[in-house]
Amino acid sequence: MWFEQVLFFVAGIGALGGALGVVLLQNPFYSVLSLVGHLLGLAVLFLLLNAEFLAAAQVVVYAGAVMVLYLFVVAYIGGADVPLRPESGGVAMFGPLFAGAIAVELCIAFIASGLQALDTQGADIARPENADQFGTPGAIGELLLTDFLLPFEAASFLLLVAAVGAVVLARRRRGLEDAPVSTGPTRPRDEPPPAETLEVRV
Amino acid sequence: MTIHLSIVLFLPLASGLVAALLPGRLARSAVLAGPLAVLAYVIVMLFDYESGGGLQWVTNDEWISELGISYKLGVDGLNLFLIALTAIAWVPCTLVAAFSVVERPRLYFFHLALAETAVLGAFMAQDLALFIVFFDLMLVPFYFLIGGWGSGERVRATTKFVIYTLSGSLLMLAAAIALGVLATPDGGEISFALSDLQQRSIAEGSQHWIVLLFALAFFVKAPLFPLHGWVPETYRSTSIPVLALLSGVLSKVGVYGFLRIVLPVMPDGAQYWQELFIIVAVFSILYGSILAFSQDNVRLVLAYSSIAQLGFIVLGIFLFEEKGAQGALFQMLNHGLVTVPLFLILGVIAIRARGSESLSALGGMAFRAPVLAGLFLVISLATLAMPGSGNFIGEMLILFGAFEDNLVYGLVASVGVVLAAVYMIRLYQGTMHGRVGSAVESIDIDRVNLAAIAPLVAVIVALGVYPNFVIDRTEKDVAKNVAAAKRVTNPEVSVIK
Amino acid sequence: MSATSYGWLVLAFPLAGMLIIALGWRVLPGRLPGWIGTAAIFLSFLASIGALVDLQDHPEDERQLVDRAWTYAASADFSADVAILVDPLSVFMCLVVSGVSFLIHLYSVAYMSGDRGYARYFAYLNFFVFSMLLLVLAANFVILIIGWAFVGAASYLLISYWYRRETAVRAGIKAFVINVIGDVALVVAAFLILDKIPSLDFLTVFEGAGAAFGQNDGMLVAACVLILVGAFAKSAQLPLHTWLPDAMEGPTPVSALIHAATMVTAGVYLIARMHPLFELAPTAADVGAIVGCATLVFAGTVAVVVTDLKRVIAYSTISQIGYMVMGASIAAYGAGLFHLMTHAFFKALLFMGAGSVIGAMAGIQDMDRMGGFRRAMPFTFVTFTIGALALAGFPLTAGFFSKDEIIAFAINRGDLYAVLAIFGYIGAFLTAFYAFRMVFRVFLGEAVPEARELEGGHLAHGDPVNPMTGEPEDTDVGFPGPEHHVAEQAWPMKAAMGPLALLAIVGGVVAIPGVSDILEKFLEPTFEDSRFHDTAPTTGAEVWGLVVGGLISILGIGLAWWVYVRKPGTAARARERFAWLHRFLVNKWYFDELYDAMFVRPVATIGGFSKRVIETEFVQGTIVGGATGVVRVGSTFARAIQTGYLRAYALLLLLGVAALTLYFLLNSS
Amino acid sequence: MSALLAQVQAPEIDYKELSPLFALVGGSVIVLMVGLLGSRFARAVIVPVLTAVALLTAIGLTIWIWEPGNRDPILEGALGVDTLALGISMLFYVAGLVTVVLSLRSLATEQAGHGEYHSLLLGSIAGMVVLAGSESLMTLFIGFELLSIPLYVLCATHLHRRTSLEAGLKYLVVGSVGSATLLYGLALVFGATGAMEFDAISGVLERGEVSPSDPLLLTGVALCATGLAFKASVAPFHQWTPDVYQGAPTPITTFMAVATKAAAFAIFIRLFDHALGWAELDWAPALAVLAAVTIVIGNVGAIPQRSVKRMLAWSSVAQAGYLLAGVVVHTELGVRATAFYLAVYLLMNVAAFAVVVARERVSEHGDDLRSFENLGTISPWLAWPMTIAMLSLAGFPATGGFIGKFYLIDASVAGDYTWLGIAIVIGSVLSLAYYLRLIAVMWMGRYEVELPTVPPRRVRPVAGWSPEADARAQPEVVAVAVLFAAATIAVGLYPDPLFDVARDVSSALPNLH
Amino acid sequence: MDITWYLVLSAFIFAIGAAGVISRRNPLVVLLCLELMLNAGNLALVAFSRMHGSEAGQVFALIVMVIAACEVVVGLGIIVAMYRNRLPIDIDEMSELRG
Repeated sequence: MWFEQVLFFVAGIGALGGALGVVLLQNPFYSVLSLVGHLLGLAVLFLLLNAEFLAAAQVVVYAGAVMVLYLFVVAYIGGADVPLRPESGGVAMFGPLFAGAIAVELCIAFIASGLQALDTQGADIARPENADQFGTPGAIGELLLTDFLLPFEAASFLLLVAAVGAVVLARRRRGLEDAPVSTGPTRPRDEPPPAETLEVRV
Repeated sequence: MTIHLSIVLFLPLASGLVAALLPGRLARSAVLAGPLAVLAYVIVMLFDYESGGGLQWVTNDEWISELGISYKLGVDGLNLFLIALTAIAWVPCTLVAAFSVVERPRLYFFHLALAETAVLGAFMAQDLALFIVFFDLMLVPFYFLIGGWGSGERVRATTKFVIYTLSGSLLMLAAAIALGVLATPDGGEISFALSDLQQRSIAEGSQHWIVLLFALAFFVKAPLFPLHGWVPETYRSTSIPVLALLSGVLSKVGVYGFLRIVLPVMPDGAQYWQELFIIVAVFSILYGSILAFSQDNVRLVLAYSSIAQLGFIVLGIFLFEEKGAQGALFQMLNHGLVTVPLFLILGVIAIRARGSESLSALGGMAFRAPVLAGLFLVISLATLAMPGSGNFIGEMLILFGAFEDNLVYGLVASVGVVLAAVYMIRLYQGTMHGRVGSAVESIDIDRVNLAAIAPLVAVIVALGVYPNFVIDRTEKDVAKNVAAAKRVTNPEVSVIK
Repeated sequence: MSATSYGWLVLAFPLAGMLIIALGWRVLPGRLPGWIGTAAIFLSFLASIGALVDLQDHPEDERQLVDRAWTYAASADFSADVAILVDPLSVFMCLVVSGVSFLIHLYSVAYMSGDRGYARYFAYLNFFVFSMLLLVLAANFVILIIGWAFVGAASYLLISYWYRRETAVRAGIKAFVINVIGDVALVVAAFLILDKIPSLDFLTVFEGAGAAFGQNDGMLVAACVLILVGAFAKSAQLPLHTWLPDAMEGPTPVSALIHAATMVTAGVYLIARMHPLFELAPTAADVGAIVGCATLVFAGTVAVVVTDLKRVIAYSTISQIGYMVMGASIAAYGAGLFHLMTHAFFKALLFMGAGSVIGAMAGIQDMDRMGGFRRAMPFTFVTFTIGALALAGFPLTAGFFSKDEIIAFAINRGDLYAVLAIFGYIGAFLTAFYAFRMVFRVFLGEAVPEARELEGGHLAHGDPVNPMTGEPEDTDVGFPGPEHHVAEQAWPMKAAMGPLALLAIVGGVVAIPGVSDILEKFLEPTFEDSRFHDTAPTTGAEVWGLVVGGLISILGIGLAWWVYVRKPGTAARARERFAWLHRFLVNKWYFDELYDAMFVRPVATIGGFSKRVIETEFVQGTIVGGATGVVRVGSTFARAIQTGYLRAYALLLLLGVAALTLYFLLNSS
Repeated sequence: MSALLAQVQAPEIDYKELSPLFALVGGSVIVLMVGLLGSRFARAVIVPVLTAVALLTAIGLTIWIWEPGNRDPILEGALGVDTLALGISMLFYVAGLVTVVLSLRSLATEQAGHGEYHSLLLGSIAGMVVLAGSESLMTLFIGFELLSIPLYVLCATHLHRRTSLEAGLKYLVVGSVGSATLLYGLALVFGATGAMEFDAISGVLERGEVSPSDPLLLTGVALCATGLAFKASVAPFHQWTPDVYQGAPTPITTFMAVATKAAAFAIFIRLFDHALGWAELDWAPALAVLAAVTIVIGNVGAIPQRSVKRMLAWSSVAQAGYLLAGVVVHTELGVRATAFYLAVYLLMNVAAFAVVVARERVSEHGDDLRSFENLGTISPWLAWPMTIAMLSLAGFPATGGFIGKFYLIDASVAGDYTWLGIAIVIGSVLSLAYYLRLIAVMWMGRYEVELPTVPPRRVRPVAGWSPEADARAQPEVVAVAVLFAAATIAVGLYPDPLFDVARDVSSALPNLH
Repeated sequence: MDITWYLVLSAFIFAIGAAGVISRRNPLVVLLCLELMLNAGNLALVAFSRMHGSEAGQVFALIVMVIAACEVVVGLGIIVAMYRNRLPIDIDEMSELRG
């Protein structure tokens, strides 16, 4: 099974690197791109874990839609030219520290756990031929319509609500022009309210 | 099952509500009607009371069954005269207040009435939780009365007073709940009714801390050294009628709690702390007296004197012995009866001294105010426990009890008696005698105050002539309530006579 | 009517008088209050006679009658009734008290006329008489203590009667506090007795005492000593005597009545009343005897040098009571009470005389300013001299018999008591000397201006000043208002002084050794249980005693004559010679200063300390401040971490997660 | 295709029991549509009315399907519609109604657009209902988010006001960190137990297939606790509370204060007292400590506040501590006490916040203490409700707050957490410092009340000069204040009905001792 | 590959995300970091679902994706609104509410 292992490491490193890139790259534009990389890495890992549908969704929804939305906004407000003063000391210093602590604690938890299953490839997921295989769209779809109907419906409703929220926040409305003028870039505002782009997807 | 007590209990509140809605003049008469009616009712009870007949006029209804709190009121020897004291004290104070308050009078009346209801409730309650409810409820009207109609740093004072007292009584609340829960037998229904709590018993270990928390609350309320931090400011900035009630009546609720709750329900715990509390009490007697005559402000003289007096009362209670407890109970009544008129008189004096309340500025007022001087004299003598006053019998009983327990305590306490003579005579002379103080004009007492004070003096004299009227009615119940504690302290003695 | 109902009447009249005067002060016109008061006392005197007569009808052994009115207080083993005990002793006291009081009331009617507090004065005075009678009639400790305290209060009120005199006010509080000490002592004593004998009634206690206490039982001795403390406080015996001289701030009749004739002798009565206990506790009795003896000498020495007329008499009172206390303590009850009676007569007389002299002097009390009143006020001169003779124990006067009977008894008891007797004689000598020092300096010598003015037929007038401090009086309160100098002219004063003078001379007849023993016989029912009852000295011995006493008093008078009449100026020379001694005596042996340093100052200091330090630093600072301080620190902290920086919040959140997870990991297995 | 569908046996859906949820979701959509209508009337009047109708319908339906006792969850174990869920959701509905009334003339509605504003509100309530009833990890998370995301928006609806946006952003970021943590925790719990449904989880633990103290499980529990504690603003995860409460439009603050907390504690109870009940020994002590810390932090934090909204926010932190005590003891009594206190908490806070709304609309000091000076004489109808609310929060007798605290202490002591009871008491003592100050300002304001020393960089009053200020105090606001104050007193005097409800609520949970 | 590997990987991603939230001041990037944390959760869920052989985890992950999207949308909305109000796009500038 060496192929699988190689793949794991490649994808894993990709995911990790992407994540690090998000945090470390100064320019938000590049951060977004490296997140895309990270997502792709994750997608591969999902495949390795027999979650084909999920991997697909990951690539399409995330790397596709959400990131595009991001890029729009970044472009819109020009995140790049936000003056990034050197990170104020204490917080920035402690942050990684505690984050590391948490990571270590989690690892300890995984390793110390009494569950044997953790050290296996996972349960046997062989299924009869005619049935939907583990993690295939058919299987997931069936689950969504049966066992997890409520979360499914709730999620869709949530999307609607989020869309409304986005509209509320980002809609251009009269009165904003005479908003308190503070030192800030003045630039033409020409953008489709980001919310719609998402609403289409649902 | 009678409704009498409920009527007595809520009459003042009702009158207060009415007063709050009526226009000025009517409001005055309305708010006076309540306490007067209560007084009348209570006087009837006094003579209708069958001494030694246990709880009487009992009212016992479910209130909050879920929490085991019942609305249980009752009167026995222990609270009969404290209720009477409340009824007696409220009339003159309301009277004086009704004629002295100018701003927002209706609100004032309402709070005053609410306060009476709360105090009466605390005295009548036969259910621990109910007692605490009223015990804390008391603070609300007094918070407003002090802060709204006081003088000087009134807000600071009232805040301090309430926080101080409530920090005590909330701890007591926790302790009380713990008591109720721990006392509940497995599968039994939780109940805070004192009668039930007396049957059920709780482990000695938990009694210790529970009693301690109770004591904290009661000592703060009393107050006793060193928990009297709220006293000076509060006494300085409270308006006279309110102060009279605060010092005359409220201070008794706590110590009453010892007799009613702590001793009978948690004898072991009480016994565990007996020595310490006695020492605290004795020290308070000395400390209060000494400070009382090193004060210049007349209010503070009385403030510290009441610390000493309550020291006596607590001493009497924690002797776990009939004479002491009887004396303590009687002394509660007496102290209340003398403190109320004393403060009213101080109010009269202050008016005649252009508001000055420092002994150095007062003096020589007796000349054209013989009635004032006479009343003041009688009250002062009673306050310093002049033989022939009820206070004397009270203190004598306490002292006798103390001697029996430990001669030393008795002797130290007796020193307190002498000191009392010093500061009270000093107070009397400083205001009435000596060279005429600057800014003092000697005018005799006005009608309203006379009407308020004279009856109280009559009561004081009457008690001096026939104290047994009280003792006879209270004796048996006192004995019953100290019985448990006494049995714990010296098991060989069999108590109830 | 039975003796006891008479007893109640004795109490009722003064009480009624007091109430009428006190409540009717606004309506009663002019001198009416005075007459009401006097009448009340007179009635109660008659009632006492009634009681006496009725009591004599009872057989010897039934002359101790108790009558209960109502239960005063009863709790557990503590029980006291409002009850009176009518027995020879109490009746005797009633007679003396009401009798003397009556005369003094009579005197006051005139003397206090024109005082603005007229009604108040008589209300107080009646109240005092009531309390005194309550004291002597009490049948149990509680009532006794009540009366005891009431007389204290009455005396306080009358001492600071002129309440705008700072000195009077101070004297009042002093007297009151010392009296309270006495009361407390009595309370404690009462407890010690109640502890052993479950009763507070005198008769029960006396019966039970023998069974309950062994000879000189520690507790009993303690109790008796405490009783003595009570007696000393009231009777101004060492070391509690300091209040009496100051008590002279009160009007002179008050000094006469309360601080000479009646109240101060209550201590003697008390000891006599408690004799069954004292005889079980001889040690305590000896303490009494010694203290009494010491007091009589001490007071005598002071009286020799003091120049304030009233204070001389005051110190002589202290010393005379010393005799009585000694007598009562050495079980010479009859003698002690006998002296109590005679002393009441002549001491009241002396004060009345002094009063009229002071009146003539426009309120001045200093003997150095007096002289030559002989011709100006002959009546006063005569009566005052009679009083002085009696005081000096001049042969055949009342004081002669009574004082020497005590000494004789002491000699008779022998050993230690003989020593006391010797001191008694020394005291007698001093007494004779200072008694006539007064007479000679006030009445003989050449007349001072006031005296001559009086001879001219009208009174001297001076702006009233406080005789002690010399500061001008605030005449608002009354005395000494200008129209107050009544000297001896008003008839009621004469009417009061006359009978007393008579009694001072012939009062002795009730107990002349070998001649009459009326008093002995009368008091017998009370004292027959005394162990020393039949050990009274033989007539022969007593006669010898009388002779010695007579000689000594004559010697004393002679010396006085030598010093003040024959060779005037001797006194001054002596004063220079023994300046240190004089200073010591004039300052009354520095007792006041001592007490000031021992009690007053320390307590004041402690008070100041706790006010400044404990209250602020500990109660407010540590307890209140500490609590609030902690809270304040907490809130500043909570505020400080609330920086408003989102990332800081996230950090804390993360920190929380890490900590919580760590805890759970540690708990996991 | 049809063959495929044939295989899929659709779950039977119990519409009756879902009906309240439908009312909310439907209402939300309808309101949104109506909001798009042109006429001002439609937007400003019909929308609120429809919202209210939706909520009232939900209440009615809830009462209709009310049925005590432990009942199996519906929809394949996703959602529990037992009395616990229903009882708590009643609080959401009431809070929603109040918010609708309070925001009738609020500027937030104007700027957000009435339709959107109300539909977001209903959406959030729906999320709460789902959360309160969630019986599986997945439902829990979706409910959690459905409740939060609309609130993020609503906080920011004062689009002109910087602080409002700040509040929104802070809430969003910190909230998302919280929910991410929660998610990871849920994942771990799922991993450890292999089950999503609470019943299954507790079954696994009961049967000991997984030891209750397995590191994996416990780490999951820790992370879940963090996430929920965050929502309930339990220290040390409380820091967003003051800022967000102060920044958000006051009606929304009111809603968050009472409803969010209720939802958070509902799920606290479900997850810990039901699903993880068998691991009690592991989590109870930790939560107890958190509770104590919260009580102290909340109270000391409130003392130096001048902004009343902020002060109430801190006090709500403290209240969270009290409530947590009821969860910790893991007894039926504890659940009852918590439920009861939640109800009382709603009453008194609504009364208080209503008064704040009324004041900040008329006073130039906004919600600063100064704008409450002499309220007692200016307008008693506002002063009394505020006073009662404060007294009740401080736990004075004859108010609901007293009974509530009594109940909680009772529960703690009975659950062998006496020290927690004492902590509650000490907290109440501390709280007096600021509650009494507000009362003093209102009634004794003419005299020197020591206002807290102004902080070095002082917080500008949120409203006041803000656009809200030009509005006038509105009768409906006063009505709300008076109504809820009266209710507070009523509960204090006659709590039995509420006790019965609380008993029903607690009856929903099995295996409580 | 053992499940543990996946989990450890997810743990590290989670930590990196957390660190990012704390140390970045650009709200856009902070949102990205939140995405990271959620994704870590997803990875863990999928891994566990593989481990238990139940697809519940995968469904959960799918739902989480939706939710993540919603958060992003709202977050971006707020950022846009800030931008519209000429507020600096910097988290540390958003610190008016404090104390």
